[in-house]
Amino acid sequence: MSVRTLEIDGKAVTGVAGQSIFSVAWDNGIHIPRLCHVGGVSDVGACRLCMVEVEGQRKLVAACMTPVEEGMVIRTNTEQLLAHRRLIVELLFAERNHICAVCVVNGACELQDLAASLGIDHVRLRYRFPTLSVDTSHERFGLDHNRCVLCSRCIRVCDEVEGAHTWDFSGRGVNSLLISDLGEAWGESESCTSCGKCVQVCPTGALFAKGKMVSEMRKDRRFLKYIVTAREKHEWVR
Amino acid sequence: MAERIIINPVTRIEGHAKISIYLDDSGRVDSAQFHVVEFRGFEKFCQGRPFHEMPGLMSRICGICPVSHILASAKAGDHLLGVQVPPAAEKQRRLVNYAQLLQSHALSFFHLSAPDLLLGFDSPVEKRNVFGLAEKHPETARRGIRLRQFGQRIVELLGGKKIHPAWATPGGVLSAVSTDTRDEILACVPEAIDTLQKALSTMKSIMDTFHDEIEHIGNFPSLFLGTVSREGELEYYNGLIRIVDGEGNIVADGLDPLRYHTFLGEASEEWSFMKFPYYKPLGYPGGMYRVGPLARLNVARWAGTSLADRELREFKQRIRESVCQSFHYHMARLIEMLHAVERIEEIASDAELLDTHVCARAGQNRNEGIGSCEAPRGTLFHHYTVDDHGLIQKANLLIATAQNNLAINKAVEQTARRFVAGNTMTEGMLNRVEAAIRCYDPCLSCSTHAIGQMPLVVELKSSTGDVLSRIERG
Amino acid sequence: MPVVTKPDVPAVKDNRERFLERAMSRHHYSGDALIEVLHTAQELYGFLTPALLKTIARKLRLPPSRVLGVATFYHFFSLEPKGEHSMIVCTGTACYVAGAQGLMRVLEHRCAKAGSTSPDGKMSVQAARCIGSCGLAPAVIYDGKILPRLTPDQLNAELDRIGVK
Amino acid sequence: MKTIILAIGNSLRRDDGAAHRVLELLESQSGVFTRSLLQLAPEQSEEIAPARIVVFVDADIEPGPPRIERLPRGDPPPRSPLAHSLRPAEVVALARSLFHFTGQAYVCRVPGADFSEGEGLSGTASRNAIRAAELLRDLLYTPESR
Repeated sequence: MSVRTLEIDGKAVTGVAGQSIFSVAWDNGIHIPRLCHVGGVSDVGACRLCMVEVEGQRKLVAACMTPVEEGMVIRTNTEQLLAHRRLIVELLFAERNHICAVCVVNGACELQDLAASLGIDHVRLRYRFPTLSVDTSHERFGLDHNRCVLCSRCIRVCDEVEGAHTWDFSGRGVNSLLISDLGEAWGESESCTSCGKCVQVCPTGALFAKGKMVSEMRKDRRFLKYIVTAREKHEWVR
Repeated sequence: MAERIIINPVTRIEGHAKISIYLDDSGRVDSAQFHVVEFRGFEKFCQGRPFHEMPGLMSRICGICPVSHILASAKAGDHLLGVQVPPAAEKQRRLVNYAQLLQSHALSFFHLSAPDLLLGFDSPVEKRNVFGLAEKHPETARRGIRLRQFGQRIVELLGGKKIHPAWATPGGVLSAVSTDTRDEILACVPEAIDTLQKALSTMKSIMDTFHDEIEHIGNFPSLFLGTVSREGELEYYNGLIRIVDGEGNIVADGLDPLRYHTFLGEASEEWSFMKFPYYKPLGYPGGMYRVGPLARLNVARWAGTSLADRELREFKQRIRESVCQSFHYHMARLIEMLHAVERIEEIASDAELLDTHVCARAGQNRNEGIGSCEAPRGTLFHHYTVDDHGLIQKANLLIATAQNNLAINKAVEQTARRFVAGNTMTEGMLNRVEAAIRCYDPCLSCSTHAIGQMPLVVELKSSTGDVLSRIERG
Repeated sequence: MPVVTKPDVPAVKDNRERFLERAMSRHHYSGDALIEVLHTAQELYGFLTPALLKTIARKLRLPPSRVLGVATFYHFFSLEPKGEHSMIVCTGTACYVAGAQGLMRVLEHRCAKAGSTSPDGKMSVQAARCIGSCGLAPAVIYDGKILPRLTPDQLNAELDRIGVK
Repeated sequence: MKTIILAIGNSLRRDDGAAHRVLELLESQSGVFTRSLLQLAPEQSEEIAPARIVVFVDADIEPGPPRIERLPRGDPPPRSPLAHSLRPAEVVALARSLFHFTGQAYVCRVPGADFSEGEGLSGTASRNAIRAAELLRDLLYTPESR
């Protein structure tokens, strides 16, 4: 494994070839915001929150999708990046109906935390207020499209870890919608194994355990790493 | 109809309300209306939501009595699941319900009504308020605050939050009670009982000075509706509905709250956004009924706790049979608070309260769920219809203030008749119209609380709409 | 194993299943050939039914949700029966400036909204982003044929001629 | 002696919750205690009693710049309450007569524009919240209070 030496936010750090900027930064205590990345499954660069500046490059790059290179000089926290991130989060809030006060994960939501850490107290854009449904046909879980940010974590964990590939997106752009199998209700999905991994990795309250009330649900953010480490290294570490 | 007096008091606080008093050509009161603009969005925007979210959602209806909405909502949820909640959960729910009754009544009695009662209706308005009270009766004012804090503390200890606690859920509650919590509650009981006994004896000693108010503020026959236990005792959480008439005769008994729509109708009037519930067999508006503290004491035979029973017996002897005077809502609140503290002690002393099995788990087993309980202001019903996947299709809420709506109108009209003389409006008249409303401690669902609330505006208008005189106060 | 529901009942033997099977086999039933197979299916049946998608998913050994995802991602694929005729309005910049919105309004009024088919099944309406014939703006493609420099009146006349009520 | 800041308002009525935003904008400082409330109730009189300075931060429906006003001593303007919340002057009067409060009381008004149902502040209220926080800093975080 060849080592790469680079600089992130003025700090000299090292990573191994093929490792993403995002991962090297986190290893070194520099936490780049993200919604679509989740440790244990592949990255897709969907949320664009981890965009960083690389010296000598005109374009911003997604830290989760860009491997580190020798001598890179990276900035993760400039005014420009913060402004971009704020806009992205505001767009997410404006796109669907995120009402924290009545949400099952209120107080433990990655989107909410992100907004708070970026100092977002209002949304400058007009809300779209789409009419979206709630699917509670599954015996144990529910899906509230109003709270979905289309990060695709559920799709990837279902495909790569559980192997069921129950989830996918239908449509495109603003009409994208999470679907199970051929678009039937989740409870009627033949492929779903009811393992609940998608529910645990969902950053918001879009996927939730049924029977939970407002602010009651807390997701286990470490379980995926546990399963993946166990599977890959045969080490069962919490 | 020649002239019209408009009292426009609460516009931004707890909804919007306005009072119109219509004078006839000779300047006498013809009729009065208490208009309410109630925020009814809740019944609409919970559509399509999973019913498990309802207690948390419904607690947002009100910052004064969130617990009642949570309980009625959680009970409607229990009904949808078809489960019996574990004993410890039921005890917790009862405990918090009593605590809320205590804090709500304490505010109403000690801070809103006590100035009228202890300082006199005709004492100057500058002094007839909570500060005048603090000056003349500092100990009563302090005790009132502490009593309210006791209730608030229990809600906070069990519910996690004072204002919008979310701890009851369909099937039970979220967490068990610790011994520390129990001990803290029990330690506060003696002072609370002492406070209430002192307030009761003060109230009894000054009762006779309010002869005029008792006779003329909201004194009219009506039905009274409330929950009682199978033994006919005061009951706030789980019982049967009893209805008595103005003379104390039982009109209907053993009614199942789950079948409320078979005996309660809901009328509407174009001049108010609030519903006008009525007792169906007597029609509208003849089926006017009252709910709340006085109604509960009227329908119950006994309190079921020793101190409150003694007071209740004396109260019933004092006014015999059934009590129609709205003024007695104040006394009823004190007796209810005493009863609540006794029950709180009883429940907190029960080892079963600490049991850790607090939630029954089940899937949805019905498509229609109804929950009811006694809120501080009266009987509350939540009625949900859900689809096969538990999503709310229809929600109907029947709240206490709405059920008192007809009676509040009647009380305002009667009070105005007695205290409005000619085309002039006196402070005394205004005070008493407000006092008539205050008996019911109406809660018109929550609104904003910002600086800049509309002042109390009273307008006297001629038949041509000209404002003849106008009173305004903050 | 004929699980495919037939959109219409042909008088002669239906060979479409066989054609679709042949297309998949030509690609060795590889999942990578999904788009090509969907194309074939769309051409054979006119639109993609859930049963058709399910068969394709099983034969290509793909998760059904991905097949539906792909089928709904591309505007080319339709999950509803197509009309007898189709009109594709170009809404690219040149056509937009030249009055494509007016043409779209006519079609919306008389036939259907973009992306759907008129209730009588006569006409499917679609919008396209630039068809590369900016010199002919505003343009509509009627059953694969370009109608250049169209005015709303001309479009109305064309619809009358086709027999749209 | 300490300083207490009470933020009042209903954050589900948009700008009515502006005061809570002001609290978030204030850095924590030793000797300064903050609390968020839906409305004022009598028990707040006991809470504020030990403070040297108490500030009530509340949204204001009157437009204009945010401002801080000293509450005059003496009785609050009279009213005959039907609603269930107290005004700052009333809480202070209670605290003085019941719990020996001798400190100074201020009201910080944060004008808002949108008091409809829903969450999040309007641009006006957001800007006013920032300005109000600055005013509070000037008032409370003066060298002698550090």
